[in-house]
Amino acid sequence: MPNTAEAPTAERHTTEHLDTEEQRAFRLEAREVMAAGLPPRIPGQSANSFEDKELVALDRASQRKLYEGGLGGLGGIMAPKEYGGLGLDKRFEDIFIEEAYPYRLPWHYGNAHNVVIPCLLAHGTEEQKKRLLPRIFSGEDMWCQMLSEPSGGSDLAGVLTRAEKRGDTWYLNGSKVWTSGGDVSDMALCLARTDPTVRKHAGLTMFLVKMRQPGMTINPIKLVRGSTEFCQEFLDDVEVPESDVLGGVNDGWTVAMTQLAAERAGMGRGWAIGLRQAALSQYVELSPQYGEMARELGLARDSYARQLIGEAFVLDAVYDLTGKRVSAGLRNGALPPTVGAVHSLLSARSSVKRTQLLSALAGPAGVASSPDQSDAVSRIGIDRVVTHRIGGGTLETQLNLVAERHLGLPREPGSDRDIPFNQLKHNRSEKLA
Amino acid sequence: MPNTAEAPTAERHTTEHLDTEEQRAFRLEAREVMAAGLPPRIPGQSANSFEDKELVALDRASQRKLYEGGLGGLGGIMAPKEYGGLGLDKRFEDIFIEEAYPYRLPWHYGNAHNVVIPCLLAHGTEEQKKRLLPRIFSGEDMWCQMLSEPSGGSDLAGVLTRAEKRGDTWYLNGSKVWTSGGDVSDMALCLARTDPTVRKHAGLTMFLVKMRQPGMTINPIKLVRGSTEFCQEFLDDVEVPESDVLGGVNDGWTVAMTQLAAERAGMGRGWAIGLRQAALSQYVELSPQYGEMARELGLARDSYARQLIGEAFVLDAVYDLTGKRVSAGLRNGALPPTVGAVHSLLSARSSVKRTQLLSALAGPAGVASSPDQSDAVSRIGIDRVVTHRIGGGTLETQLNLVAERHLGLPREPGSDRDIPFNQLKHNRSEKLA
Amino acid sequence: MDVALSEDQQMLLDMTRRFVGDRSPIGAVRKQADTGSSFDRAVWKEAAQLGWVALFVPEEHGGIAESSDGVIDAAIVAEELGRVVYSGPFISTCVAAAAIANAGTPAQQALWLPPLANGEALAAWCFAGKSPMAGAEPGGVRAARSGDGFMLDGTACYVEDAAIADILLVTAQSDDGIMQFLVPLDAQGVAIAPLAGLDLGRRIADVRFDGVALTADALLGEPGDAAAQAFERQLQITLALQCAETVGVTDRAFEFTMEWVRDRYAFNRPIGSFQALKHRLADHITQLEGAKAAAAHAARSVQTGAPDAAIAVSVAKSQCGRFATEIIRDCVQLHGGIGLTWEHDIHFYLRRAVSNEALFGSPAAHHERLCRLAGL
Amino acid sequence: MDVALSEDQQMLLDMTRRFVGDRSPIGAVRKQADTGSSFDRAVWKEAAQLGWVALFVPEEHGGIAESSDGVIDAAIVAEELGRVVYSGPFISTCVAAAAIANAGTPAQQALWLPPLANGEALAAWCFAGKSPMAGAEPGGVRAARSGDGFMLDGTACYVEDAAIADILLVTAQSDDGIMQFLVPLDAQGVAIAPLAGLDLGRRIADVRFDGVALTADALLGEPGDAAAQAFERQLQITLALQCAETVGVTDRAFEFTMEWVRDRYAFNRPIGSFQALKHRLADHITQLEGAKAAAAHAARSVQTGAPDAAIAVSVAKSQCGRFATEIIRDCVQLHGGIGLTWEHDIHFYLRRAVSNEALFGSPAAHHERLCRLAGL
Repeated sequence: MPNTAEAPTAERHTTEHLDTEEQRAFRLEAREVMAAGLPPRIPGQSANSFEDKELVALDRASQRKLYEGGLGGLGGIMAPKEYGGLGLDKRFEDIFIEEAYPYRLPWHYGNAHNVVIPCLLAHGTEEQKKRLLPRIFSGEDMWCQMLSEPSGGSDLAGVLTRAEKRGDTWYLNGSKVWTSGGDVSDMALCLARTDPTVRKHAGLTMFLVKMRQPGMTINPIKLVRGSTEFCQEFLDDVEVPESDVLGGVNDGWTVAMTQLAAERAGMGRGWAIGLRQAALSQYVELSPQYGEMARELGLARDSYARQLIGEAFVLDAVYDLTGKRVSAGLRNGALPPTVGAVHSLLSARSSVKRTQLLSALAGPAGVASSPDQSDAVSRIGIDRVVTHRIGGGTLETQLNLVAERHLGLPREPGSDRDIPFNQLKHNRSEKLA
Repeated sequence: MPNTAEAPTAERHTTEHLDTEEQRAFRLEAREVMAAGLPPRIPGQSANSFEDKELVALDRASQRKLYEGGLGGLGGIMAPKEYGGLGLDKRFEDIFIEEAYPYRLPWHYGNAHNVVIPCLLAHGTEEQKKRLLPRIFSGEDMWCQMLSEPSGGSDLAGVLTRAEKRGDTWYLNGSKVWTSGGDVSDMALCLARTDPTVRKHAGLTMFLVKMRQPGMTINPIKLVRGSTEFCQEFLDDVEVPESDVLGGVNDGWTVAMTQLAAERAGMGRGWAIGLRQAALSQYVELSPQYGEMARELGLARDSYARQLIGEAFVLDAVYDLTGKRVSAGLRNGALPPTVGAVHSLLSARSSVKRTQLLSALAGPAGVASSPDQSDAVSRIGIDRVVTHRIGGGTLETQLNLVAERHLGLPREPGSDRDIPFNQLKHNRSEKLA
Repeated sequence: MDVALSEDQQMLLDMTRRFVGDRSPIGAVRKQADTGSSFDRAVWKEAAQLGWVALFVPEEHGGIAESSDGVIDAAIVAEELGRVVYSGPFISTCVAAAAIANAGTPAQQALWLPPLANGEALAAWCFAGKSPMAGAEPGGVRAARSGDGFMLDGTACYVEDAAIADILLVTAQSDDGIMQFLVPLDAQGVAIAPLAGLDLGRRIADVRFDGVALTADALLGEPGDAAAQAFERQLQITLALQCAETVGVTDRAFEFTMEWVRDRYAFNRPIGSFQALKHRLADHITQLEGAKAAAAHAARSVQTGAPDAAIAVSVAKSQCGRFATEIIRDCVQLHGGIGLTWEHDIHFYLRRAVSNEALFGSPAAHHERLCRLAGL
Repeated sequence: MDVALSEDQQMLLDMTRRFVGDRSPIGAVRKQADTGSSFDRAVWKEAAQLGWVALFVPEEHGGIAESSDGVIDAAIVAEELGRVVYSGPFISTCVAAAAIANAGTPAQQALWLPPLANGEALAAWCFAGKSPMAGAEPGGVRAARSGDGFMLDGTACYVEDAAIADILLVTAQSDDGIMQFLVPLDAQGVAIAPLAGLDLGRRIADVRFDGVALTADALLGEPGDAAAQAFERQLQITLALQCAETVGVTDRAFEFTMEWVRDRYAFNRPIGSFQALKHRLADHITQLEGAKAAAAHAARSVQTGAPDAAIAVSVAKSQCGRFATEIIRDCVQLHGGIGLTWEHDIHFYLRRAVSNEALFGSPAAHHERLCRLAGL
């Protein structure tokens, strides 16, 4: 799932005074390599935007330049040397991130960094790790995750995509959906059903799949706003060699759990990176944009409009402060790992509420916009229509996560966990694109 | 459960021009009897207030006067003659209600009217009906319903109160709670478990219980606001003769279903009565009270305060209009009977929202009130604390009713319906009073 | 729509549903959006033959006003149009017809009512300014006497259907109070500046009046109190129809969401069996019933000229406006990812709901209006 | 409370929790309500020995200000007091001590700080008027120079603990800007009019000043900008502590509600296994985490005099105020009938939450304040 947050834009932060000699050397090297090879940070630019093929290409090039400059590429600093990484500790990654502040990092490799590399390290064979990891660090392979299915919704273990083995080759048939960057990726982690006669979590296998091959049809999905950052894939006898099973056959759920945990931790790290910058602005700031909107709408003195704006200030500040609290609590262990789900839920709730407040503020200007209106006002209507996100799981999944994992409330009874998959009811597979 | 709504206060309505000769005669008789025997309507007076022992005594006397005057008492007009009723049709009851407009009717017999009489008529033996019904019409017996238990919450079939038969007598042991008027009633419908070895709905029996007898301890429950309209009863070998089982032994759930349906229909009739009056004011009116509050608080010109008030106007009007729509739709069959639950849910949601809006309006004046403030402003804080009602089922029950009965969505799986009662988990019985 | 429909009304409903189902189903608005085309004029003319606008036009000018329950019947139509997110100029044209039928001179009526009723001509209503009360009160355009005629200046904001209209109904403020005019679209000094609309089935524009000179016969009705009352009635008709439409939009979106949650399985259960979803849907049907009650009452009160008509439309607008958006927004949520795709119908419903919420007075504007109506 | 407590702070927390658990558990406020008695003065004196007020008092006057993190530490105490709905005058007295320590003359400090720190004297702060901004800005009392001294007139509204105080800290408006005074309770012309408080563990009153003549030495600090800054700081301390208290109130009510939904069975399942309840509780913990984050940040910013302190307290007040009420209200709901009985503790929690929401500036007042702070 993509990190659709804007690339961090806060003030620059440095811990240079803490450097050891070795760290200092690394820092200077990073500084030099980045100055020579990375494009500048553009405030407001998306971190991930798989639709923007030029940006994707730019990131591929940046990743290669970092790798060739000896900095390991995004994700390569802490990876073991035998797999193409630098084998350094977290302190070096922090230095790398600090020094990258003036530049755009190859954020489209964020998914590899956060999810794919940890999965390969945890479950890959020696051969797989040696073959595949260096290609990530060097910018050759961009990866995506083929997990969700059009029949599946939030029931991840309900995958219908079948994998059957003939000879030494697995043949995959089915459809996957909500794959960010499916159309620009080279490789995918793909979960498929290898045994439908056992309970649903038991008959799954994780495959390492080449995206560009016969039988693989990749269609971008047009979203309401017109963007196409996600894809649906149709697999028609897509081939995967025996050597590209990740983890054990029928043990795919174990890999998927690693993957989900890595993704959640990655989101944590994702905003930790953002926050490390934002934390510099340790103070709550009131964004001028709401006031500007009110002035533009002629409502600066209206006491109701001021209530809407005041509440929006609170919404933003609380979200920011909660992020900092969660981040700090996770770092020092005062809060359990499950608290990350709380922050995700707050994000979902806050964005709905924010669009509601701003819609009330804008009134008709939000739904019928003249060219001389600011973009901030004009986009309010469409923001209200597409207030929900695809990334991060459905709202229901987030609520269940908080209730069951964080609060420890009991799961739903009457679960389908112990019933053979081929006796379960499921949906037909819809074509979205 | 009590009808805590105010007695209807809208303008008088008459359908006198439609009377047949017989109806006209009944109307004139009613007019005379009521003028001689009923107390005047006092606008704003509660319909039911079991705490107000004088009002209860007044209603007993009114019921007797109606009965002695030949009007059958509240609930007696449509009841068969052989059980002490007048055996007349609905038109006569409508005339009775119309003529009662200037007076206070014995609303504390509303429960008998709505629930007890239908239950006795549906399930009582000939002997029970002949013995018990006339005593209701004549004002001798006031009835309550002992259904809920302190262990039970919304799980009505989970009653723990045990009934055991020794000789010809049943002995009841246990506790009941949320009985409106328990301490002023003469008789009760009481659900008790007669067979714990079968599934929970199958082992229940409905008993007709004398409230004033050894072994019955009745404690009023003090609520947050200090009122005591509900009671908790402790039953310690309370005796019920064999002849006072209502319906079959172990068939109490059938009676309870009649009872709940009658209660819901009664609520419908309850507000139908109110609405028949309110419908006269067929127009939406904006209550002056919110404006008065705003003026008192010095906020009449504040645009935010005006938003709060405007929204409160909408809340009240929509509740009123929905009541009329539901009432009309039930009468002409355009809406299904389950729509009553929708109106109940709207009531619950509206009252929470109303207290929220008014709290925001009042600010500190709602939580710290000076003697010179209006009661309307001063009570806002406590209204916000006790915004939930005990009558009408919990919010969860209402939501489930609307979802399952009205929308037809599936019940929760993993139900306890097929498990013997003595194998179910349940709560200990709490003492509330 | 009321819980008690007459036989005629039930026929009108059935006929309308069949017609739009055949000739302008929900796919039509998607197709327009995909191809950048406007609404289908041929369909509109057929619809006019069914009497949609004629409801407001007297028989002598080719209408059926005398034999119908104008606003109530039109609300039945509007609700059906909402169910398919119809993109034609129904409300604009009905309101202009009603205004001309109400106060037009014989010449004005003879000129405009027949073509409006039979679908040959279209109208748009210019009256809103830019303020928190935009769309709920006159603003934006000023009129001044000029010789024997009048001069218009200013900008009417958020005008629906101006770009396709043949005639503009203009409500202006003047030193003599409210004045209303019928202004041909090609009058010198009239300029239409289209706005980017969230609702892909609507055409909304600002209409600029730059020293537009009108002869005396452009005046519609008497200036001052009469015009103010006529304005209020036009606003009430607009709101009653808008609310009915919003009810149709919401009812249909709720309906197919209910089908979705009944048919869609997760964890071996229909997702509609999950209690949290059930409770959300229970709340939605409850507020939707409230919206239906308020919208039906508004149509009735406006049609009968009841003393609470002004209140009733503002109540209905607040309830329908806020909860339609809230309900359909959550319906999108309940659909999961598919609800966020262009190919799914639901965004057209939500676009119209959000748009209807804001146009002709936001809920906040109508809360303020209710306070004024309450004498506060 | 912050996620990172120092060892000393953890000790303070444990000690406070033990102390109130022993000496003033939740039953204490019920007993006071049942018997019509006020808070227990003996408990307050013991508490003072633990250093609750001393946190704001310099060592030379018997305090521990130099060796503690004033507001942060006091917030830890306040949160614990919230968990038992403590009824003593903690916030009033702390704020007065901080104000005197900040701007008092040596004589004022020597006179008041020792007895405030050791629990012998109590203080109340008079400043609020009656307006939508009541409690969030000065109002109500006016001061005028009169000879060598001053004259006070007006009414300070919603004053906590005036009836039990020995000394009133008064913030007044004057022609020279804000002025602050220390006024003995027995000054001629001071009258206390108790208000009926929703929170049964608080004593709130209006304090009337009817030509109260003060000598020059009653003045606290310099009038004008210095006094305005002192006022702002007092308000910030009050809000930081009130928010911490509200967090404690909510946290505890949520905690015993979680126990209830885990232990209580319906339909052979713990009620906490029903999805609709789970989702509501998930939303509650989420907003409660938000409240904790905001309250902790407010205490930190106020203590360090950070540039965002004014913003931080208003953000915290809005979040804590609104969601505490909303969360505990739903907790009452989740308890079913028992939650509506006098004998259940939860209404004391909800009373305090609702009361705290409204006092020292309602959320609406703080939204307005945030707009002003943003230069709007």
